[in-house]
Amino acid sequence: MTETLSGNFPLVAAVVLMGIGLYILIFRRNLIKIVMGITILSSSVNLFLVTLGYRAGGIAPIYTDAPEGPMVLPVVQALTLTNIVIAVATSALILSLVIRIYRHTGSLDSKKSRRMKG
Amino acid sequence: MSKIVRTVANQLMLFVLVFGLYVIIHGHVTPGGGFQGGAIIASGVVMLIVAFGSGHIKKSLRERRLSVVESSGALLFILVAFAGIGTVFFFNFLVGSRIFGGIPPTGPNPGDVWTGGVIPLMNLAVGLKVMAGLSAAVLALALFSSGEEMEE
Amino acid sequence: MRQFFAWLFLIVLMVFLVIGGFKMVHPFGEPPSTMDQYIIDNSQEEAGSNNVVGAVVFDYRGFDTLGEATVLFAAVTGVLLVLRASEKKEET
Amino acid sequence: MATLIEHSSILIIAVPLLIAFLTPLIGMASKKARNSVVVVGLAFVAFLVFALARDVILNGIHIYTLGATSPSLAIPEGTMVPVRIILEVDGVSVFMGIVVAIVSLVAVIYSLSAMKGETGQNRFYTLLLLMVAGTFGMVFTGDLFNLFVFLEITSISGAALIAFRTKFADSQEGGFKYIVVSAIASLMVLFAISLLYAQYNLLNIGALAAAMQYTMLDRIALVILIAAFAMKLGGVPMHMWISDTYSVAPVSITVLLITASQASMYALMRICFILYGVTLDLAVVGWIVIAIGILGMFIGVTMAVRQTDITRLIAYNCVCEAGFMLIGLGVGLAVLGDRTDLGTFGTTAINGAIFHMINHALFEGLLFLVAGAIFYRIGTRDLNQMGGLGHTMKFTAGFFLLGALASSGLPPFNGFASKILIYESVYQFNPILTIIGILVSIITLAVFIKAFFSAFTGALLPKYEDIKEVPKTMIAAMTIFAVFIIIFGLFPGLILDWIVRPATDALVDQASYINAIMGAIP
Amino acid sequence: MTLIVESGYEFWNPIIWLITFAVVMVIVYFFRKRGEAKYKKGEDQTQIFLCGEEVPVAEQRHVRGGNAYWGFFETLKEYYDGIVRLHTGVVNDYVVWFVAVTAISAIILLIAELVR
Repeated sequence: MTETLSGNFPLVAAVVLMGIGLYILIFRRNLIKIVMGITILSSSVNLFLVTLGYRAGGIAPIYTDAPEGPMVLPVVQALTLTNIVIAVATSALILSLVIRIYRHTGSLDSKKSRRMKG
Repeated sequence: MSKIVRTVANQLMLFVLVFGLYVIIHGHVTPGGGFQGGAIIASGVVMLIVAFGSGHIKKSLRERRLSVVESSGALLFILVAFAGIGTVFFFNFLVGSRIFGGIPPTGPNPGDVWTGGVIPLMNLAVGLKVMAGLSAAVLALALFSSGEEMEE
Repeated sequence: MRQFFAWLFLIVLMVFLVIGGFKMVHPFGEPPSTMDQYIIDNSQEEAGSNNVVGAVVFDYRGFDTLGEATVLFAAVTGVLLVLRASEKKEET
Repeated sequence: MATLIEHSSILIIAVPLLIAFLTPLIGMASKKARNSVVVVGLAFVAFLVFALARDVILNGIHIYTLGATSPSLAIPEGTMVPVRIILEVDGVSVFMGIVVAIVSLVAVIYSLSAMKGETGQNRFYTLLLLMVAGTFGMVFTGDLFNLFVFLEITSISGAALIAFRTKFADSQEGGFKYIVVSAIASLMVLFAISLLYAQYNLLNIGALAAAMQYTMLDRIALVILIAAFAMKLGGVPMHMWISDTYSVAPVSITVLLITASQASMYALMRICFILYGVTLDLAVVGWIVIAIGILGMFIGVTMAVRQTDITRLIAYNCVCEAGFMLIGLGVGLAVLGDRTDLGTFGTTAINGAIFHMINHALFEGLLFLVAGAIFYRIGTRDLNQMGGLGHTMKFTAGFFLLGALASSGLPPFNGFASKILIYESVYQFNPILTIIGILVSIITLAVFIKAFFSAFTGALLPKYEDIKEVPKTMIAAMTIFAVFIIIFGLFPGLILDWIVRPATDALVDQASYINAIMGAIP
Repeated sequence: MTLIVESGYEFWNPIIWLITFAVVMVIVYFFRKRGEAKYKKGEDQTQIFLCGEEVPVAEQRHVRGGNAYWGFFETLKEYYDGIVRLHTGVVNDYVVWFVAVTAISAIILLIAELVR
């Protein structure tokens, strides 16, 4: 049991974070909180990605004055960097759209801001 | 903000710039790189915006110039990538050549800035681009939410 | 009604993911590393960079970085487009 | 020329990016130069796409390894797996590339006069080019994470473009919904990719397909990928963002959004047919896709009947057409296992689905352009305000009728040519699906009869008596679509032989896709 | 290079269809020629005749899009009430649908695995 737990522990943590993010996206009607939910979702994916590359007793994959020991996987770190920048870009754009919506409708409630339905 | 904050921000901006440039230039030797250094400098710009107010920053820092810098950074990046198309797109054609052509010894070594081929150039381009882009985005959000008029 | 179904599906999805996690083949700390080991070994000769992550970001997977810079460019352009001063009369 | 074709697969993606980075600088100097540069660049990209398509259909799969010492060096010495990003272009990719090339060129030509007098045109064209580049990248790449990155490029530029008309609240809302939906879908896709990476330490589609064992984590990844891409292509019940976004965007952006959704459908095909292939339990996944398709057809068309906003009406019709394609793909996927059924009707179903994709892009694009022309002239999208426009806008009325007949599958237009393939093949799989499909086509005709009647026919309303025909370039853009519709309708056999059958063969042939990457290994 | 989409039971050839269409058009035109030729434009017989009532103006003459297919919607009232209530324009509900589809397909795959 402990072996399997240690085997899937990062996935469980990422899934818990993802559940929090999806909970916010489903049950919170505030547009700013929706942006927060998306950010939490992306951080859960980042957490899972960066834990994938961990080696027991690993060092940072940089050869400059490197100590002894195995290096952790570098590709997942690059992917995480990419995903972080993408998350920043997405939240910036969503926030500008939220500002515009607030200027138009005067409220941040996702129930109020539905011009189109049916 | 108060005069103390403005003065301290003025002084700190220099160190922020130096640190950001260091992170950008040494991106292929030490931890860091273009994105990180550009984000550091952009955070310095955000500090100035917080200290002086977006209306004051707008006089010296315009979106037009910032978008010009950002476009030129992106252009430099993609042109460096295009330069390798003699063999293959994104080919690291500078390794072993005059500029940044040094090849470090295999294994742990003290590190040398004059290595990495096109990686330092790409770091520089991405650093320019991220700095200008994040500053422009934050400035635009601040200007709009503070009701200031923004140029097209 | 909506609350109940939302909770139900959310919990079902999370349980499904966690059950899958128990089946994870490689335990935490010993990941499979066929591709990454090659990059760790050869980044100094091929890319001439001590920073292996930098080599991956700008040499091995440089196209992803171009796309990433493009995403940032698109987002900043979009922010400046959405928040532009639109005083002129709009046709179309 | 040989070197051009050798590098064409990356040039098709990189040239729009280069022009997009150049556009703000040129646009500050002069607007005419910017417009000409954009049009010429996209025309050059279209030429490259056709050249690459001819090369791929003649000589097989096209490999381009980014950053290696040689474009065909997929696997470096000293290892057994691909390390760098590889662009892998096969029949399906060039098919989607042709669709995107045609539609993007038409969209830009339409925008030239439709966007005249708007503010922020530099950024508009920049984002349009970025969206085109993102769609090309989605359909050309052979790397899963690269697919995610280009998906994000398409989503972000598309959201910013949907919110282009900042004075309307609903366009802002549409952009917000689009970016939220896209962000969730792409993050789920990235989670699935990381699940695959955790087991095989690979990101290349061909190598992953070679190493695929269909464990529990692979099932989870498959479920998440199918749901996320079905959300991105507007499969019911995740279709509601489509009507909200397609209806408020500038129409030249809407036709690009259609191609973006179809790129998501291409990604779904790539995942199901190539990445998992015959390892997955085909009947179950096929029936999941078929169920999404049936719901899409029925709910899409029944919601389209009651719309009074013309672009919303066409958007719901898009959901319905997507259902047709999903049914064809699902049938092809369900019988992928045994070769006899695949030979008798499976390949025909996939043929119909793939042929319907380009037809869908053509006639829905034409309908959206017509709706945009109406909005350009009378300034409203509400069908209750329209009437008698056919007296003054004759070309527009003719184009709308053409698109409507093609969309509702009447002979001799291209919609019929692809729908009859789906009907025939699906009937041999399960007759109920064909009956539902024919019923849905009838209701589609009713939808467009309502729209055409209330918009174009009837007495000429006095308030529209001084309405003129739309400018020449918009007519030209619509004419390109109309010509393609008529050609595809009159010569379906040629189109099938030239681009559709190679796409189907590339889709059902997983081994050659894997060999193109892993073939270097002794 | 064939012009025929062969599939299963029948074939589809647009050229043959066009030829048939042209022939039918010729026959129709032939019958139409044998009709009355007394129709002249610009007279009272081109005006709208509404049982002697005076013809309303164009706005009231035109059936608007919202009024079309009234009986269809009356017949399917329950269906449309249900289906329109599902189309709430709220973003959160879109996420609920996504999670629902993911969970349901996951359950289906799990059952398929357990059955086999």
